[in-house]
Amino acid sequence: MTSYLFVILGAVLVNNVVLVRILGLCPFMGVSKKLDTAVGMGAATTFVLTLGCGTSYLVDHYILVPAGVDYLRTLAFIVIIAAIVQVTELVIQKTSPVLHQVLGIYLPLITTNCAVLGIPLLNVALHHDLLESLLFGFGSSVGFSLVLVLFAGIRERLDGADIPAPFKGTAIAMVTAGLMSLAFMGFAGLDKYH
Amino acid sequence: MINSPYIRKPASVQSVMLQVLLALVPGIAAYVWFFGAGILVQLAIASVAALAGEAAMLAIRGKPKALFLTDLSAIVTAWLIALTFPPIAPWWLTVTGTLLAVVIVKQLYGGLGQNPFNPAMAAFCLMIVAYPALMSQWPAAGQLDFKTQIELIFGGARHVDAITGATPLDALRTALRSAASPDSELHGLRAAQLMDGPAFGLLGGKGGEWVAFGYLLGGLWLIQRRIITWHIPAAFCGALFATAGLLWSLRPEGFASPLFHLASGGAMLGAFFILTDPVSGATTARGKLLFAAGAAVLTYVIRAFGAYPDGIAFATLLMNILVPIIDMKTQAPVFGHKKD
Amino acid sequence: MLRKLFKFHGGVKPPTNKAHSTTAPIASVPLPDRLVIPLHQSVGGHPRPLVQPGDQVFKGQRIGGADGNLSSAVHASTSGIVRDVLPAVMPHTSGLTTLSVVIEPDGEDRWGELDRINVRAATPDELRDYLRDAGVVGLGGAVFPSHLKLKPGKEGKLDTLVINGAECEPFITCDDMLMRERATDMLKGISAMRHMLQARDVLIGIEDNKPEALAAVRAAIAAAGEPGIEALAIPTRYPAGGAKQLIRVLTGIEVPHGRRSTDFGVQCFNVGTAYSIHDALEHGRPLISRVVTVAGNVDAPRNYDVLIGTPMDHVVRLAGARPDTDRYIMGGPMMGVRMPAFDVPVVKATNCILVGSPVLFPPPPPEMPCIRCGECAKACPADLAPFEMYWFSRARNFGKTQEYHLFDCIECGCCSFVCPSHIPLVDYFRFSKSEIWAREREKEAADTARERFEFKNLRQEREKQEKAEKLAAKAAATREKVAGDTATAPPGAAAAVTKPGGDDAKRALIEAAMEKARLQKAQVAPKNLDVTSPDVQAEMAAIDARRHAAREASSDPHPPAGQA
Amino acid sequence: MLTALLVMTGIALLLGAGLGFASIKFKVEGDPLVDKIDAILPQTQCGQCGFPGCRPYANAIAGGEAEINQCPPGGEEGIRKLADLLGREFKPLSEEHGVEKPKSVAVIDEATCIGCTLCIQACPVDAIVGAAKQMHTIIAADCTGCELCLAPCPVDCITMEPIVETVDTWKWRYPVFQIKQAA
Repeated sequence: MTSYLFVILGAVLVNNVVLVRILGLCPFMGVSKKLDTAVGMGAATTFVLTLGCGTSYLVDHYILVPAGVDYLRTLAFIVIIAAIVQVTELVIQKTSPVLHQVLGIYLPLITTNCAVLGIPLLNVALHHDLLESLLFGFGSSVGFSLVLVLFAGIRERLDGADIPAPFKGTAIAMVTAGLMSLAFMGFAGLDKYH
Repeated sequence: MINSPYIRKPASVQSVMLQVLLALVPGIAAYVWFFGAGILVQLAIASVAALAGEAAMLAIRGKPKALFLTDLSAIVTAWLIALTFPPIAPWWLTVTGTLLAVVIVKQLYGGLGQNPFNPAMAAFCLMIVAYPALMSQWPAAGQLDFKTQIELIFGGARHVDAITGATPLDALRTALRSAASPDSELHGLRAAQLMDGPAFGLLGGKGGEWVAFGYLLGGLWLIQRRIITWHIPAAFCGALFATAGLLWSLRPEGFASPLFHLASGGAMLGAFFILTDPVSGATTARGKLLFAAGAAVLTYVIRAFGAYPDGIAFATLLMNILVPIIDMKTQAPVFGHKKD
Repeated sequence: MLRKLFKFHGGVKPPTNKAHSTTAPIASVPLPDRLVIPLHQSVGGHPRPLVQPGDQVFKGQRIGGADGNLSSAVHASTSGIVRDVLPAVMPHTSGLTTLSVVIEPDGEDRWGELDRINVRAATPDELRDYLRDAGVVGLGGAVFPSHLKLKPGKEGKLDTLVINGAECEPFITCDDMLMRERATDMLKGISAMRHMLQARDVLIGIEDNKPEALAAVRAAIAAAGEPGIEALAIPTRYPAGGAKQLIRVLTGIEVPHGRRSTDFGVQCFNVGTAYSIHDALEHGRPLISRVVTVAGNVDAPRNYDVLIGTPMDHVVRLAGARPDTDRYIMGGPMMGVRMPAFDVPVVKATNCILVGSPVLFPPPPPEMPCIRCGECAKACPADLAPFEMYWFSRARNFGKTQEYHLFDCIECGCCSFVCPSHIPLVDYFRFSKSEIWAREREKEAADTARERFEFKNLRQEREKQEKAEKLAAKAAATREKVAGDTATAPPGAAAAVTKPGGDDAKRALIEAAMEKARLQKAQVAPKNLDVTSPDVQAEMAAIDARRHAAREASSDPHPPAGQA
Repeated sequence: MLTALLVMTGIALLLGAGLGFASIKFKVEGDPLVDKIDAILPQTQCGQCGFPGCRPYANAIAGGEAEINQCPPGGEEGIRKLADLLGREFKPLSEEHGVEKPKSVAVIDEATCIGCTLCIQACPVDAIVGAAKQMHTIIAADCTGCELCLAPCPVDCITMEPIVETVDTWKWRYPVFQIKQAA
């Protein structure tokens, strides 16, 4: 039980997918200008990533490995994730058109979000079982959503700051992301303690 | 054009900052008394570096220099850096840290009032990540005379490993960890027994606890002057005491006592001077309680389970990240919209 | 019995500066050479002028009629001749003008025939209409028409009538002096209001720095012997005299922004308003004068009974303005409004003429960035977070300012007063508010335009359809008619024939009218001829000739008018 | 090799079927986004954007056929709001579509007007009243300042007058920073 907790906590904080593993920076920088859209993007990614981890585990475990074609893993995972993203896009388009418009280019981007491919691959590399894979995927995406939302909170406030012209926009966002990453280094070693 | 109100209370940013600096004096005095005058040199180095960095950035940005250099906010940052860095840190370490704090963490965000992160704590984290060894060498109280300290600060060669050790916090944690292992000769010893060594005083590190007491006095004065409110210090100390107390009462052989945690490291400095920085900290009453309590728990977690000797700097930065959301969600109800 | 007082959050204690202007009694002011009476002096509609230049008017004669019910009448303050009805600079920061009646006093100060009302016999509605036409408005500074506030809430009665004698702004003492000298009459006005509102209790709140006024009011209450009226000393703390804050202090009720206080069983009036109501109901005198404090950079600060329309500098001269005077402020130092000129008229909102100088009210030190210290939030009587509203106002993020309840701000100035960074916070809030209002106006205009545009499209669509139907019917008829013939005209043909014909006729008519207009209009002389080169001039001449020829050609001498 | 092909084909078929089902199940009717865009547009109906009115332009933006910087009456403010709504980058007003002007209303010189009704037909919001051969006048409150009536007038009797500020429309100015440029 505690080991599952450690999987989640480790994925959310200690090995945060964005700030420590430096995966998924594109949506992190792109969809963090406003809190509302960040929440939406976080939710969409959480959905896709958790589902993607589960599905990819099943496909890997029951099709690829038995068939002896585990060299197709990357290819197969990409296809699966792309399909899940498409479904998510359709659902969002139905339920929240504005979110759809706002997430516009980023939703398909989830497909190429390296975090979404990276986490299922890490699952395989770390020999996670199905539950661990799901928890790891969920934890990672929660970690992603968490820092995305917090980052959006900071950026909304930075909107009013008297930032020197050359640093306005993405530049100061990068500096901020760096400092957040620095702060998250404080969690280093926590997952080693037993 | 000037519109109403036409009268103002005589108050200024400068006087606020000046009072914060004055409140640091008791702590600094205790520091000098127990650890020697080297800290004064560090304070001077950091102050000069901070002013120089600020002046350069203001010049580049075309902002009025006289106005912003005299607001004393850079000096406050500089002093906090000097007080959290080891007193024998080489001069370039202090200078680099201060410049990073002032130039990147403060001025790039627009200077005074606009930085989301605490500059001094960001500098501490940057330096401890970059130079973990140099940032972990602390002399014990009365161990080094002024001349040696000057040599260490300005001298090139450093062979201080022999004469300095880790902070009491770090030392106790290491001892507790080895006490937990059956192979160690310390096995089975409790925190109280481990604190028997010369590095420890009544509650925390020898001398260090008196410095903390000095900060406490200065901090109480700040509350009395209404520069800071009671919320952050009370919530921080309360939450740190509670968290440490809980684990200590569960397993007294594995964890240090809550009073040790309060009296050691940067706890008092953090509670009264670092977390209370209004720019990067929470501002609503409930937000302050949440912010400080969160910082206390994180500080404890990093101290007890993490890889760094003290958690206050990382905890501050982590809570800084949360501040916009905390402030947004803890707005007090406005006039006429309260639920009685 | 000691009544429990409540507290409001925040507030500040600026030096009160009230002692000097209360040493002498209220004085009268000699008639000025000219009175400029703005017609729009209250919240609500702009009253329309009832007099013309050259008219003789008497004191108390109505010169501006209320424009609808949310408006209040305006009267001549003295007898004389109307010299002009024109837009004149009004006592407002903007320095913009408003339609005003200029009266040259004849010096006789003769009352006209007064419109009396029998208070005992009249119905509440009649009383309210009477007060509207007597021009009675709130004299605390907000100038909201009083008759509208004299309606009890849904239940037809009120728990508490709050009378505001707090006068928390520094320097201002007009209510203080009014209570000292005219407490009995004021109390009669309060009785009348209490009757109209069916109020159970009356609480008169007076800040505890005015013991004389409190004593005078208490003596008057004792003399009148009316039960249920109580004068209470409240702690001196700005802005205790804000209506919402005073209601809070006396009753514990917080009236939210945008809600009527009567819904909470409370209503609040200024002491000066109470006195004016008595004057109107008892003596039939409309609101033509008010007590005004002249203070600040003058030798002898004092209160004056000033006719509405008197130029401010005329009054200030009596108090002895010092030479370094650089501005007049209408109101107090916390909320007062900077006047665009020295000779703007005293209006119903003028409770104080604060004479300013660079020494008395020095310009603030340079504005520093906000350090989020929270002093402003501690001082805010509306429990707001001014530093957050400032942060987003500065960035022009108005949506966010409203999330932080910008419109609950009463612009009392406490936040600016305490700010260690010397930020003119209230200016930022005023800016944001007026930007938001402007946006709302634009939004409304856009919505109307959209509606009208869509309606027009709909109408055109309908017309086109109707026309098509008519044409189809016509074509069908033609078809029927020629059914016997061998060849049937295609249905479109009829339309093709009639339509251009109609257009031709119309065009011809327009051309004819244009010709007429061209002749009527003085020959438009070509401009800038002297700076154009000969080439260009030649070209222009050629074009003119061509245009003329075209016009000749198009003006068919035999317009096919018959077809139209 | 064959296994690999079979596996990939199988996966592709499975996913394809799933997607097909989802696209039917979650089909979207209409586009509520157009309303949101339309609400930001100033409704002058001036056609400067190249579309016959604000709503068609809104449709075009939502469909990705038009840029967000083609509306001169909406000005920078409007572009900013559109950029915000749509998550696009802010762009300065496109010059080919016109320049931002102060808000004005059309005024008919009633002495010159010949009563031709051409302007009445041109007005997109029915803000001109009058009948044939009688002089026309403009309902100032409803005029959007679109200038569409200027061109059709045969006698050039319509002029655009900037709206004058009154106390009711007066705005507080942005507080000026008072930091003295100390040396």
